[in-house]
Amino acid sequence: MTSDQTETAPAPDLSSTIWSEVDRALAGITARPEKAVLDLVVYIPRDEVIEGLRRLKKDEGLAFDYLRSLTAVDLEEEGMEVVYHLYSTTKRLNVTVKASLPNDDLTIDTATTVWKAANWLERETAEMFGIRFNGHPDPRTLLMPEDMTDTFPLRKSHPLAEIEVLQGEGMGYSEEGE
Amino acid sequence: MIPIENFLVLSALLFAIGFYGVLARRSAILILMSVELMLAAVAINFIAFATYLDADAFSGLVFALFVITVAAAEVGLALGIVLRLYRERRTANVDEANRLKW
Amino acid sequence: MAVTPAEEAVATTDAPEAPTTAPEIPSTVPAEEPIPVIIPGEHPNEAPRLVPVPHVPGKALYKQILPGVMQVPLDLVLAASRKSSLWPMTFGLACCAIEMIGTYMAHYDLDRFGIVPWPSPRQSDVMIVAGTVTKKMAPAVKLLYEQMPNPKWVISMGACATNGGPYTRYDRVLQGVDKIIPVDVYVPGCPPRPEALIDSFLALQEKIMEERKSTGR
Amino acid sequence: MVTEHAQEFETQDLLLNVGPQHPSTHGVFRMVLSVDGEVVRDVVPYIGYLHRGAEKLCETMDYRQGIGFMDRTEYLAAFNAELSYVMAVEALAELEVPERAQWIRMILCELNRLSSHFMFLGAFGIDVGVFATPFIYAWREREELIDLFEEVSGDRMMYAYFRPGGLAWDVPRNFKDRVRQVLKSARQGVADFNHLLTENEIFLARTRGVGAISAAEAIEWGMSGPSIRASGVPLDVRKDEPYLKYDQVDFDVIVGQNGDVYDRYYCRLMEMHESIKIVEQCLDKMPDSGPIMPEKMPRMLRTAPGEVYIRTEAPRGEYGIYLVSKGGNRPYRLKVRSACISNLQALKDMSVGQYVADAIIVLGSIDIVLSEVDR
Amino acid sequence: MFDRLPLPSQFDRTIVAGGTVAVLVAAPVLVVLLALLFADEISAPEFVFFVAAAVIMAGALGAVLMPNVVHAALSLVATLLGVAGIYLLLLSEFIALVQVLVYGGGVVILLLFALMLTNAADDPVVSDGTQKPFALIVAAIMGSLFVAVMLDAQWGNPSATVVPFSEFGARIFRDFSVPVIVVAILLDIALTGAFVNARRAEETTDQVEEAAA
Amino acid sequence: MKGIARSMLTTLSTFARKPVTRNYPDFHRPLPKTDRAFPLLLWDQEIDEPFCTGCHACERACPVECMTVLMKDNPNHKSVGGNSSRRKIIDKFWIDYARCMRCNICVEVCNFDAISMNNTWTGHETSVYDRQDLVMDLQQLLSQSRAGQIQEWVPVIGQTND
Amino acid sequence: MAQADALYVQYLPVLLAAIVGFILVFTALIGSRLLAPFSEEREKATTYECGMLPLRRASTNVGMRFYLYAILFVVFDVEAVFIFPWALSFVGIGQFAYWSMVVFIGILGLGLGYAWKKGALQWR
Amino acid sequence: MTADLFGLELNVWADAAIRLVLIVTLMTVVVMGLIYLERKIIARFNQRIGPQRTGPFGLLQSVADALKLVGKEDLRPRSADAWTFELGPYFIFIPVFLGFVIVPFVADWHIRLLDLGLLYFIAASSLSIIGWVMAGWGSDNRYAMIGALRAAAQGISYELPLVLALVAVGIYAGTFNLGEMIAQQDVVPFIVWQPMAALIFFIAALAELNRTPFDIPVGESEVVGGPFVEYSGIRWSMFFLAEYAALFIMSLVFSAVFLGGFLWPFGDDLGRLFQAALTTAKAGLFFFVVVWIRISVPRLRIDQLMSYSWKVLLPLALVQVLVNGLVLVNGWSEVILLAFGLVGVAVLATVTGRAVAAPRIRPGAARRPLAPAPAHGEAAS
Ligand code: SF4
Ligand code: SF4
Ligand code: SF4
Repeated sequence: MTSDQTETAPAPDLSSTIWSEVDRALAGITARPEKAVLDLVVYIPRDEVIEGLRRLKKDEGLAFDYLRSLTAVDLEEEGMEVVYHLYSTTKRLNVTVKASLPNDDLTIDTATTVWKAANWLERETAEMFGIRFNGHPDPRTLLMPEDMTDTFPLRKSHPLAEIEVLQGEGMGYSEEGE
Repeated sequence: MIPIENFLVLSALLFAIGFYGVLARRSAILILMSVELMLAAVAINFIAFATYLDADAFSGLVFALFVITVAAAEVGLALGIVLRLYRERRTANVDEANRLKW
Repeated sequence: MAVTPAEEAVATTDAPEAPTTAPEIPSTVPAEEPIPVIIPGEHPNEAPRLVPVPHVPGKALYKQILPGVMQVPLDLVLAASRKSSLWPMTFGLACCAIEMIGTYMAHYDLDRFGIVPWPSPRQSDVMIVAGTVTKKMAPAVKLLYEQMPNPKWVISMGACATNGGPYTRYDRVLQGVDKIIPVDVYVPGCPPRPEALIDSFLALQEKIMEERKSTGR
Repeated sequence: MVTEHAQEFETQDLLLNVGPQHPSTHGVFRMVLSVDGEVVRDVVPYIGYLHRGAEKLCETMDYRQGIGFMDRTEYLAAFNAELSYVMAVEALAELEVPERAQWIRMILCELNRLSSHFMFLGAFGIDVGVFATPFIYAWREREELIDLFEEVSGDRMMYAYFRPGGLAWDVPRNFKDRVRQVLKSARQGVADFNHLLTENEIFLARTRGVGAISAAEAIEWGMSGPSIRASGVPLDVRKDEPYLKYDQVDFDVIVGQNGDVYDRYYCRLMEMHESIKIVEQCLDKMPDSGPIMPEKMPRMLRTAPGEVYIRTEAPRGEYGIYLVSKGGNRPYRLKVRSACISNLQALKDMSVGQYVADAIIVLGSIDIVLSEVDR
Repeated sequence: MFDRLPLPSQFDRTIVAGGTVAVLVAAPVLVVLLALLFADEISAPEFVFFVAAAVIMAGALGAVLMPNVVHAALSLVATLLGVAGIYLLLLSEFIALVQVLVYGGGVVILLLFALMLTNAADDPVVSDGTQKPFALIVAAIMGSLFVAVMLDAQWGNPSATVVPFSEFGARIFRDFSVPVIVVAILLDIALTGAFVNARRAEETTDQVEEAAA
Repeated sequence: MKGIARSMLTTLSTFARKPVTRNYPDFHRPLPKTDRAFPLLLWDQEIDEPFCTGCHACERACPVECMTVLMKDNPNHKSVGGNSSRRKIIDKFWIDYARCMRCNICVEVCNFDAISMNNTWTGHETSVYDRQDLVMDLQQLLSQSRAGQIQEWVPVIGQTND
Repeated sequence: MAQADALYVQYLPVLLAAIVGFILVFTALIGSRLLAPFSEEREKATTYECGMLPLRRASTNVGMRFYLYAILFVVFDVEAVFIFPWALSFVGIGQFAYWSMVVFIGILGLGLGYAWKKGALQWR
Repeated sequence: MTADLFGLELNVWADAAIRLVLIVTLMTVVVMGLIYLERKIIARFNQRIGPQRTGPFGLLQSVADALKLVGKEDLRPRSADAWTFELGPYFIFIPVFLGFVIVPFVADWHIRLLDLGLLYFIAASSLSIIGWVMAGWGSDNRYAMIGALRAAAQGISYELPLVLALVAVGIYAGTFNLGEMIAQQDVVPFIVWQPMAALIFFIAALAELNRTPFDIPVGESEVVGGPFVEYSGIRWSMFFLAEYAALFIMSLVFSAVFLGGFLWPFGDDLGRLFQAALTTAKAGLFFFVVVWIRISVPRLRIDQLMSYSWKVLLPLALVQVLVNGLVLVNGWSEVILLAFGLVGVAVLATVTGRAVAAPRIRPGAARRPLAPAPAHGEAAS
């Protein structure tokens, strides 16, 4: 989400969402709602995000007991966003929680204390984006080769490989012809 | 027909070798193996005498049979003890074993 | 072929580590130091992974002691038997492996050609590299190839195994398995049809009959 | 390494390395079992041998090109994978999918679920130790399905048939008859499996009560699909958040009771019946003619800025696509929520304390696809 | 030059050297025996006897001398089979087969399992005791003594007699049924004793591991 | 034992059925017209030249960048007294079959219906001993269509049966 | 001596069979050595570990169970040894031999039952 | 010392040697045939075609495999133990081969019919366990090690039921000489009077041969081929040869002990060829059932396998022995044996069903319809 959109106040269509309950559950935590195409998106500062997630899970009105996915988005100059997709198996509600990280300090607390499911997802996010999850129980590399963990492929700054081309002079307009 | 001395000498040598093993080896399991050698020597003697000297050649065979049987039982039991020794003392060597007090 | 110590280091780093004694995750660079942007394919650690395996054919004793004329029938018999009982190693890497399995199954039935898969490289003659070979997998592929006894052949099945295929732009993917092991037959396609795989086996059989002079394989 | 050796020598357990090349790891999965006299004491899984950066590459491809990569992330149920992707794109581009296209998508997805579950049954039977027969049965039916898919889409595995807005081209004219006849053989195949495995005493002895995981644990681990339904959690996106026309067909969500290997197997078996049921209803409800693409599609599809998380029920569980767009014709960030990686996390909980053979069939029972785990 | 030799293995020096030594040792014996056999100096049974005796001796020496415990156990197998052959030459086929069945099938497996339960199989090379020379002297004295006695004694006029198998069985169960029952009891005792020991051993290991943990 | 007996009866029933094997090298199953083997260039039979004008559209659209297109001025164009209406025409064309992922995109983007997927068996039996042989040049790409051995099917995206 | 020769003639093929079997294997290996290509590659001789370099020398921590089953086997093997002569002769002797064997097997059965009850037949 | 072979007088050594050589050739041919047949049968079971291209109907497939294996490099791992690894094949093959000595093929042709034939057979076959342990330990490979230990444990556990089943029949027949046994079955084969013994023998034979469902020592999906993982080329094919030779012998013994070998129940005095055909047919039946079971049932787990042998088969075999003795010593009629045997078979079947499939917890997956999702603004539609 680019900044200019984030300035806008909660849109009226939030009424159709569960923002009210989420707000109640997150009392005392500075949360900023936003309406994505399907789900409600809640921005929480990264210091409070784990607490917020825990409340969202514990709250019996919402009971977000199911961590669907955990990932990050690399908005180059605006730092990175860690995205949690939550689901409530009992209430069948969805919510998306986001925490923004500044580029100069890519650390956030681990969510494994809230859901075990966050374990491998955080390992993957860590090695793909170079985000440190403080207090992760098992901070080994997951997908990368054990000795090639110093580059972070999913960052925008990570280049692609060169294709070895076996054919042709490359595209263009060949002179010989007529 | 094979002269009986052959068998007797053979069993004597086998017995001696087994005896050497019992004295020289340290690992309890190997000592047990040496004991097996000695028992085999004894059984050979039994059968040799039975077949060649005994008129009805029977009790010798039965004794050999019992020797084999008892040997099997003895091995099983002794190995149980050795394993327990190993599990408790992490060694299967007799001299270390009797150095460590049970 | 002597393995460079670097390679052994690489291969042994795959050994399991107890989570308790796991080292600090190296991907947590303090943001002050710049993110290293490494040109793909030139990662310092991936050089040892990509050391190609030379194929040392080895020579049969009868080649050395028998006169040439007497070798010919032996060559013929051996080549014929080899070509009619090619045992691949059950080794599926990615999507192509599914089509490979399908080729073993009733509708295509590689058993008609005497081709039955064996689980261990020790008993297999052919290695069907069916799928994407990542740089993490490369040492294992090399090791498995080396553990196969001579004569041995390699079929590179699918675009990925041939040159990285759709994923060739990603720098953790090996751009073609022939970078690390000698390949005999290439099957294009993503994935190749089972018929294409059978066709590659037929091609391999022809190749065996042709190259029977050299006991290399 | 050195420290590791030291502690290895202290313990009495035997470290058994399974994979990456092992007949029963379904690809390049690797786990290290520490075995104490045939009993598994610890499991250390290793993945990533098939990490080929599909997400990264999709960020550099336009929406049409991305479809092929989605196929290859879930090569056993490529239709379902495509579905999530194109639904995400449609949600961002506000495309309205014609009804007929939706029915066809449903039919194909359910058929693909059938073929994927057949694959599971075959592999699982092999893991349990029947020699070759389950695989043969599975592929006998799969080939029928694959032939149908090929007539429809043109390829056996990587269909690239769903497009943002609808379908690439129309299905053949005899589509319905073909589907019906395929369903007939599929029913036969399911019955064969039912007779071959379900009541076999040895099979029951091997699978019942093995690798059980409780409902709470399963939710905690974020499992999904049949693997969590076997534990008694009726979690099914098709029911909870009906996406295509699933609210117009009638089907049951199969849930187990014990969450053990047998239940995971049996849930999948029953689910195949449900899928057949769904496809039959779709065939009745689907209009015979009509558009399969909205009128006036742009040559090059562009989406509005925004983000969406689309989840659909793939054979292995919830297959989610998190698509962030900043406008333009290609995703800014595309994240594949893989069901297998979440199911695989629970492997340790399920297999510690079992026998070695049980660890193998527990791995088989959660039916992983490595390219979806590693992407 | 070793790889030129047509040896049935992934030839290497151990195999080649060991095989050559074995052949060099065994060949002359065989040659002499065959010569004697065809010169009718010894009868065929005697020939077999000498071969078996050679096997027994080699195996026994290996069993007591080999540093590798597993190798020692396997050479013990050779000895036991040779002993079975001797029983056969002594016209008691039943005892011979029992020897093979009980020892070859059971006891040796038991020994191998025990070797692998102890760490013997991990570092199989054991060091023998310091009392080797002493043991050697004693064993030599005893062996020579026995041999002397055996050769010195006068064994009347030996004549071989065979007990038919059925009669053998009949005799056992007519005359020796009480010892048989006693054997059964003995076996039971061995069984239970072994179980108790094994159980204790397991418990202790568990305790040890818990203590370690 | 009941279940075991049932399993064995099941297998016995399959023992009775006929084999389903398609005896491949002897018997080629007819392929559906939608089958996608590898892209081929089509030959314009009436004006004796390829359809392709070398417009680079497919080259740009190919997700794996396995095509290389070079165009030239058509020597057969009306302006130079030819009978063709194509001002530009393909000069050199390579497709690396070894990398093609058979996604059909090149066919869809082509405005001239000049390229289509090979849906005959020759498209599938392409095993080679050398990777270089999988790079098809213009002649190889055109030959099959030129000889008319291709049951041509160029899909139109979103077309319906009626 | 007739019996003796008869016995030897009976068992002569056993000896020969052992020799023939040995020769069979040996010639096969020789033939392979002649026909098969050999080459010295270091990695080829590494232990097969599913494509990984071996973690370490194969540790052999046999569970105690294997040993217990071996003990059981030895005991019942001996029992079988006693059944064999009994089997051919008890009819001639009559009830006494039969019942003594019943007692024999019964006692061992007690041992088995004890092991069963103690859970020695249970793996865990 | 002479013996006669097809009537001609020969020196015993020559006689024995000739018979053995005949057996060797027969064995190799039969083993190749068995492998080919098994592949064809399995292919038919799988609705496949099976070997087809090598020679007419793929008849030469086994030959090609054998030649290829001869022409294949055989390796030894660097860390393997030289002597045990090298000698393993001998120790596995020779005991199996020794078994051929006692098997009667046709009425007047065999190597030797020992009086203690069955005891000899068991003793010989029990030796090969040592070979398995040698191969496994010598390979210095975890899979091989585990496989060897499993093989040893399984072998010793299932040897006892095998022995006791044979002993039961021996008691009934009053002899352990296979020839005499067959001679007694001219009218009624023993399987009629000893059905339970036959069943026990069959199951135990399956286990001794490491065939499914008792193939945990060589199970591909767990230990990758078991003790043979490291073996390659001809050395590995020796294991293969031994395996199928053991299958051959086992089927012959079964047909001789329980099915009356070469005898035809109705009418006697048949030609040698017909007898050979009968032996082949009876052994082939055993072989077919083994293959059929192999592709039909899953693999047992090691604890189930062990407890099945010790808790089910062994007691039942002992009971069979005692009952046979009781009937014989009292001179009761054989109908009692038949009745007991049938009851025993029923008991064995039920006990097997329960012993093998004892669920540890309550089984089953229920179909539970679910309430429709709540119409909520959040729910995607
Ligand atoms: S070639 Fe295509 S199908 Fe084969 S592995 Fe690569 S991506 Fe998958
Ligand atoms: S094939 Fe079509 S799209 Fe490609 S260059 Fe030729 S005309 Fe252009
Ligand atoms: S089919 Fe796809 S991958 Fe192949 S050339 Fe055409 S666009 Fe490229």
